[in-house]
Amino acid sequence: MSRATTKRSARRRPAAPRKRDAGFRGLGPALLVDLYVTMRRIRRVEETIAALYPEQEIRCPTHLSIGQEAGASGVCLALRTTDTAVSTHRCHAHYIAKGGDLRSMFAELYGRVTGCCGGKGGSMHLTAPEVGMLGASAIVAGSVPLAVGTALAAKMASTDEVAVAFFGDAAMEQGVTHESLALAALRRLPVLFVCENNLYATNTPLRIRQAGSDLAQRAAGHWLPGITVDGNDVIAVYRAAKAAVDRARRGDGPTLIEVKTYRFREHVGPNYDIELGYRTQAELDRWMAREPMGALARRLERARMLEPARRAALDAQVEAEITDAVAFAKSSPFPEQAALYADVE
Amino acid sequence: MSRATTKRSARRRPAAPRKRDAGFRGLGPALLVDLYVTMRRIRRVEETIAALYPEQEIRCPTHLSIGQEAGASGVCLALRTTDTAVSTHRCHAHYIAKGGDLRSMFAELYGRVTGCCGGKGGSMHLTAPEVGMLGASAIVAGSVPLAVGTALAAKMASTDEVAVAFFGDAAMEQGVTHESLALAALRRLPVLFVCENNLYATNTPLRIRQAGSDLAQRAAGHWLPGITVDGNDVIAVYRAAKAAVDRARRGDGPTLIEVKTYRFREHVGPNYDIELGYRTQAELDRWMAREPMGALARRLERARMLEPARRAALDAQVEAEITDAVAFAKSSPFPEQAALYADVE
Amino acid sequence: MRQLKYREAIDEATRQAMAKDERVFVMGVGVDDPKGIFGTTRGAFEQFGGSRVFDTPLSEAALTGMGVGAAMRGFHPLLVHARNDFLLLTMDQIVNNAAKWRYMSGGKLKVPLTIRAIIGRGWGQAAQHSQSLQAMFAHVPGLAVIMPTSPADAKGLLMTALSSDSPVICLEHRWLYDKSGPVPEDPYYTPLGVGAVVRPGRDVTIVAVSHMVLEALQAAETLAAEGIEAEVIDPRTLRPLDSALICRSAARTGRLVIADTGWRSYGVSAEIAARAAEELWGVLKAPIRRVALPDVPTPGSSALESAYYPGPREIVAAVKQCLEAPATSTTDGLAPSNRKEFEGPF
Amino acid sequence: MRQLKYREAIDEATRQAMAKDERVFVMGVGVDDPKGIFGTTRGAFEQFGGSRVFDTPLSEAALTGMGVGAAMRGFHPLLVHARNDFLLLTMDQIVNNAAKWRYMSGGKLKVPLTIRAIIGRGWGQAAQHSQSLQAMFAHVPGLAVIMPTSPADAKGLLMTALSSDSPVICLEHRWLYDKSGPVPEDPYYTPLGVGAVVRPGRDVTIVAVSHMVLEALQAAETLAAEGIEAEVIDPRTLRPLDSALICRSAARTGRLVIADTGWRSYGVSAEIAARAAEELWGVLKAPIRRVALPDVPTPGSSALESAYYPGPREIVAAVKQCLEAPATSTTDGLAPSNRKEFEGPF
Ligand SMILES: Cc1ncc(C[n+]2csc(CCOP(=O)(O)OP(=O)(O)O)c2C)c(N)n1
Ligand SMILES: Cc1ncc(C[n+]2csc(CCOP(=O)(O)OP(=O)(O)O)c2C)c(N)n1
Ligand SMILES: [Mg+2]
Ligand SMILES: [Mg+2]
Repeated sequence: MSRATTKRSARRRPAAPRKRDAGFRGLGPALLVDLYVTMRRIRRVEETIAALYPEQEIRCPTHLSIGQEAGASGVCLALRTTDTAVSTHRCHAHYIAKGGDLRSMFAELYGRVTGCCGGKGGSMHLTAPEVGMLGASAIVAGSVPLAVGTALAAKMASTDEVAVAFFGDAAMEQGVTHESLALAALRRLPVLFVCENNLYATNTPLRIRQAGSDLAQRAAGHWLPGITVDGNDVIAVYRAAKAAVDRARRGDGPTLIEVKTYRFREHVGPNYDIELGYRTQAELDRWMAREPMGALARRLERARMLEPARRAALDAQVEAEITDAVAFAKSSPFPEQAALYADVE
Repeated sequence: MSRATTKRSARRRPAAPRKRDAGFRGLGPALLVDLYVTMRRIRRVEETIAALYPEQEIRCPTHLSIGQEAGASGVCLALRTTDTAVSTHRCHAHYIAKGGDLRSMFAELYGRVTGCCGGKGGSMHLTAPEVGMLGASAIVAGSVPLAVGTALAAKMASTDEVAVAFFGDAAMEQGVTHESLALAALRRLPVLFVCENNLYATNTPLRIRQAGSDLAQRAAGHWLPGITVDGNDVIAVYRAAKAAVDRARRGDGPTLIEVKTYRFREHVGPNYDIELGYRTQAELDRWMAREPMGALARRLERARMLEPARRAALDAQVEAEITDAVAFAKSSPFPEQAALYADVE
Repeated sequence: MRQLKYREAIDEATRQAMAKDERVFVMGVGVDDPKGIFGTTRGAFEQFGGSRVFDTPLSEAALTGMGVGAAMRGFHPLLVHARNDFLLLTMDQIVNNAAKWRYMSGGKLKVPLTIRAIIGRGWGQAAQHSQSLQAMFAHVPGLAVIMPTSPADAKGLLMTALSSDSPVICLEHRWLYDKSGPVPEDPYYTPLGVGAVVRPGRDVTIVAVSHMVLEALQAAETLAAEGIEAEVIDPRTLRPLDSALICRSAARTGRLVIADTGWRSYGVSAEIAARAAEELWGVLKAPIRRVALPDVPTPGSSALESAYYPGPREIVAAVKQCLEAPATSTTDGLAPSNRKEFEGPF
Repeated sequence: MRQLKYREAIDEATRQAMAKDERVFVMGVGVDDPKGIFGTTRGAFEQFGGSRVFDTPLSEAALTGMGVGAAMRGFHPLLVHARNDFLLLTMDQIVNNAAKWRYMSGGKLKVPLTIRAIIGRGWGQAAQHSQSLQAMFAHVPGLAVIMPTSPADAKGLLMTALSSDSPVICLEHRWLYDKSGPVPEDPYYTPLGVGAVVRPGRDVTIVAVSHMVLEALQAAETLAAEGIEAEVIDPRTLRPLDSALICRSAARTGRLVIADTGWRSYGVSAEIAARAAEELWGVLKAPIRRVALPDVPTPGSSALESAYYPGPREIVAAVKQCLEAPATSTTDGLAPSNRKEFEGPF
C-alpha cells in the first residue's frame, strides 16, 4: 500500500528540467523518491514510538533506528517483494523498508491481537512473510544462518530469490555469523549479509570488541567479497546492494556489505543517552549533520526531483499512515488468553 | 624423561665434519635430533597401538597421527615445558611431543588407574599438566578457546608463557574457532593456533566443506597473521612455530599457522582405509613418499648429524620406552568403582 | 511380517518420506558417506542424489539455523548428527529459533525441521561422546522429542516427524541400529504422544526409554521366571508424553519403575515420576523407583563403564524394591548392562 | 543488621572475593558499563580496574572456553551474562568442557569458573529474553547451580561460588535486584546444598525457587489469614539440592507444593517432586502439586504475560488443592503474579 502511494506520487513530479546529480546516474526518479519516502517513513515511525513510549502503552523494549534509515532503505529497495529478509532486535527499519504494514506493526508494539505476530512477538520479532520479512531474533546473530537457509530454499526451489540477513556490528563477533558466511560462500548461495556497523553494541564501542574497524574485511577469511559502504548515503547503499543482489541472482554467491552508520538514540528506548558518557556529543553531532534522510531530500530538491511542495505532500501522507496505524493499534483488542497456548506444537 | 633421553643421545653425536644442509641453518644438532626422535616416538607409539588394537584391550576409539608427526613435533619443540597446549580427538602426537609420559599414556589407553587421567579420559583426552599438556576435547574445536584462556592467564599472571591450540582443518568450520581467533587478536594474547590441515574430516575432503584450500587465509578476517607451512617438513614447521612463539612471547599477539599434512590411516582405528573410496591410492602414495620422519632422518644422515648406528640406538631406545610403557599399562590395575564418583563436584 | 534392522527402517522412512514429499532433504556431517550415520542416510543419497542429500561443513550451529530458514520457506530439512553431544553447539538455534519462531510470529511461519542425533555408548567413548541429553530438549516448549526403540517405531515416528510442521528432535541409541523387528513396507505414521505396551503384565509397570526398553524386557524375563509379571511401556515420544497410558498401566499394577538412558537428577525419569505421583495418588502400592545414569560424566575406562550403566540387574532390583520382595539369587547372574551390543573395536 | 539490595549484595560479594583472592576476575558483555548487569559489576571495575574487570566481544561461546582455560591455570573467572538465554550459545563449552574437564583429566585439572546469568521477566521481553533455564544446567553432573533469592544469599552463595574449585552457574532473577534485606558486612560463605526455611509453618510445605519464593511468601500471608500456616523453603541451590530439608519439612506438614520460575514439564519442579514422592512414601497426606510456567514460550503482549506467569494466586490454589479446602474468595483479590516488580519502560 505504502509503496504504491509512493509510486503514484513519483509520477506527479514536475516536468521542469532538473539540475543533474551525477550520483543519481542510472536511477529512476520513482526509485529515488521511494528511497526518500521509505527513510521518512522509518524516521517518523521511530520518532512516533519515541513520543508515545512515555505513555507506557508500548510495553516492550524498542530499539530505534533513527539515523540508520539508509541501510534498511537502500538495501530493501534493491530487493523484490519475493526476496526475503531476517533481522535483529533492531528490526523496525527492516520491516518497514521491506514493505511491512504499519498498522500491523504498531498493533504488535501495542501487544494487540491485530499485530503482525498476533501480539506474541513484540518489537524485536516483527514479521511480515507476505512481503518477505521473515522475522527477527533478539539473540545477536541468531537470525544470520536463517538467511542462509532461505537462500538455500530459493536455490533448491530454483527460484531466483535473494535472501538478506541484517545484523549489527556485534554480530560479527558471534561464531555463527562466520559459519554462515563460510557456508554461503561454499554453496554459492544468494545471500546478502548486511552488517550495519553503527560503531557500538549497547554502550561498548567497536574498538573494545574487535581488533579492526573495517568489518567488510571479516569476509576475507571466508572466500566471499566484502565491501564497505557509507551507510548514511542511501544511494551508495542502494548501489552496493543492487550489485550484490544482481550477483546473487546470477548465481555468483553471497556478499558481505558493511554499512557504516550511526545510531542517534539510546541503545534501547526513546531517549538520547549522551549523559552515559560512552560517546561524545561532538561525535553525535558529526553524525547528525550527516543524517541520511534530509541529505537525500536536499539532493533531490537540488536536482528538482522533489520540490518542497511535493515533499510536504509525501510527508503528510506518511504522517497520515502513521496516525492511522497508531489509532488502529490503540483501538485493537488484546489477544485472548487462549492465544497463549496456540502456535506451539 | 623422554626429552632428557634425547638430549643425552644428542650429546653423543660424532665429531666428524658434516655436509652442510642449508635448511638447518641456525638450528643446533641437539634440537634436530630431538625433532627426529620425537617424530620417531610418535610414529612408533601409533604403530604399536595399531598393532595392539586387534587384541581389543585398548577399548577406546583411537585417532592415529601416523604421517602427521611433523606438526606436533615441530611446534612442541619450539615450546618450553611451561608453555601449554590443548588438543583434539587426535591428541596422541601432541601429548607425546609436549613431553607426556608414555607409561601414563598407554595406561590411559588401556583404561587403567595408572593412566594419565586415571583411566577416566581415554585416547581423546590425554592430559599431562606437568608438561603443559592441558588435555583435549573430542568436540571438534571445543578446546580452541581454552588456549585463549590459558594465554589470558599467562598474560594476567605476567608470565611469558605461550599457549597452543592444536586443531584439524574441520575446526576452521566451527564458529568458536573464529571467535577465538578474533578474541586472541583483540587482546593480543600469546596464542599459537595450529591448524593441522590433513585435507579430510573423517571421510569428507576439504573442498566439500570450505570454499578455499589455504586455511591460513581464514585469519584474514580477524586481524591476526596467518601462515601456511609444509607440514611434512618438520624444520619448516619448527621455524614457523618458533617465529610465532617469539612473537607471542614478545607480546605481539597470536598467529594462525596452517600445517599442511596428511593422515595415512583411517580416521579412527588402526587400519588403512583406501577401500572406502574417499581418497585414492595415488594420493596416499604421494604423501607417503613425503612422510616427515624418514625425510628428516635422511637429511640428518646426509649432513652427518645422525649416522645409521646412532639412529639405530635412538630407535632402540624409543622401542624400549614403548615396550616398557605397554607392559606397565597391561600390568596396571583397573580403577576401582569408587573412582566413578570422584572428580565431579 | 518383513524384518528390518533399525538402521534399515530409518533408511526406508527417509527414502519414503523423500519420495512422497519433494520438500524433504537431508543434510549433515557425513550423510553421504557409505559408513556415515550407521548407513541410515546413504540409501537416500543413492536414490535422490547429492542435491537432496548432502554432506556439510562442521558448522552445526549455522546448519541448524540454515535448516530453520529453509523450513520457514516450505522445505522440510532432516538434519543429522552423529552424536547428540554435538547438539550442544546448536542449542541457541534449536531452543531460541526452531522452537520459538512459530510462536513469535504468531503462527505466521512454521519450522518443519527434523533433527536426528545419536546417543553413544560403550568402547570408551567417554564423557563427551556418550551423553543422553533428552531431558534438555524435552523441557523446551515448541519441540517434539521422539526416541524410537523398535525398528517399526523408528520408521513410523520418523515418517511422522518428516510430515510434521513443527521441529522434532529424534534421538536414536547407537545400540539399537542392529536390532531387527517387523516393519511394514508401506509408509505409515506413528502418532506422537502415544506410547506402546511392549510387554503386558499385571504386577509392576516399567516405563523405559529408548535402549532401556530392551534392558527392561530382559529384566521382565528374569522377573517372569520368578512369577513376577512386569508390564513394559515404551513412551516412544517424550514430548508429547503419553502420561495417560503410563498412569493407566501403573494404576492397574500399582507399582512403577522408570528406566532412562540419561542422568537421574533433573532427568526424564523425574518428569514421569512427578506426573505419575500426582495422577496416581492413593493408587500406587509402593514408591516409584527410578533407574538412570548416576550423576557423573561417562568414564572412559571399560572397567568403569560397566559400573556406570544400569541394566536389567538394576531394573530387577528396583522392581523388587517396589514389591518389597527379597533380592533373590537370580539377579546375580544378570549382566550389569547389556554390554555385548557394541563390542568394538571402534 | 545493615540492609542491602540484592544488586548491592552481589557487588559486595564480587569485590570482597576479588580483594581476598587476586585470581578472581570478572568479564562479560557490558560488565564495566555503569548501567550494565544492573550495576552489579561496575563497583568491581571501579575498585579493581580494567585489567580485572573487562568488557568483552559478543562471543559468548569463546568467552566461556576462555574462562575454562584461565580457570585451569589457577584463575577464577566470573563470567557474567545479561540474560541466561545467551547461555544457550555456550552449552558446548559449559556442558562438554567446564563440567567435564576435571573428570576427564582424572582430577588433574579443575575448572573454578563462575557464570552469572539473569532471568528476565516482564515488559514484553518475549520468548528469547525471559527464559528460566535452570533445569538444563541442574541436569549436568559437574556443575553446581545456585539461585539465590535473598540479598544475604546472593552474597553468601556468590562468595562460595568464587571460592569453589568447580564450575558454578548462578542464575539471578531480574525482579530480585531491587529487593532489600539484611546482609552481613564481613565476607561469609553460604554452603551449597543447604536450603533455608524462609517462613516456618505446619500445614503445608511450599518449596519455591528464586523469585517464586517471594510469590510463595505472599501466598503464605494470604493463607495465614485463613488459618493455614505454610512453611516456605528456598532450596537456594539446585545442584546440589537439599532434599533432606525439603523432605523433613514435608514429612512434618504432610503436604508439598513446588513453585518454579521455569517451565513445568521436565523442569526443576519434577525432580523435587520425584525425590519427595520417593522419600515420603506413605507420609504425604495429599498429592504433590507443581506451580510452574505453562509449557509454551513467553508471549510478548502484556495481556498474555500476565496470564503466563503463575503467582500467589496459583500457589494458594495449589495449596488448597493439597488441603482439599475450597477455593475461597480471598484468592480472587490476588494478582495473578507480582507484576509491579518491573514496570518499565525498558
Ligand atoms: C548473544 C547475545 N548477547 C548479548 C545480547 C544483549 N544485546 C542485545 S543488543 C546488543 C548490542 C548489539 O549490538 P549490534 O549487533 O552492534 O547491534 P545494534 O544494537 O548496534 O544495532 C547486546 C549486547 C544479545 N541480545 N544476544
Ligand atoms: C562438533 C563435532 N562435530 C562432529 C564431530 C565428529 N568428528 C569427530 S573427528 C571429525 C573430523 C574432524 O576433522 P579435522 O578437524 O580435520 O581433524 P582430523 O580428524 O582430520 O585430525 C568429526 C567430524 C565432532 N567430534 N565434533
Ligand atoms: Mg552496533
Ligand atoms: Mg582433518
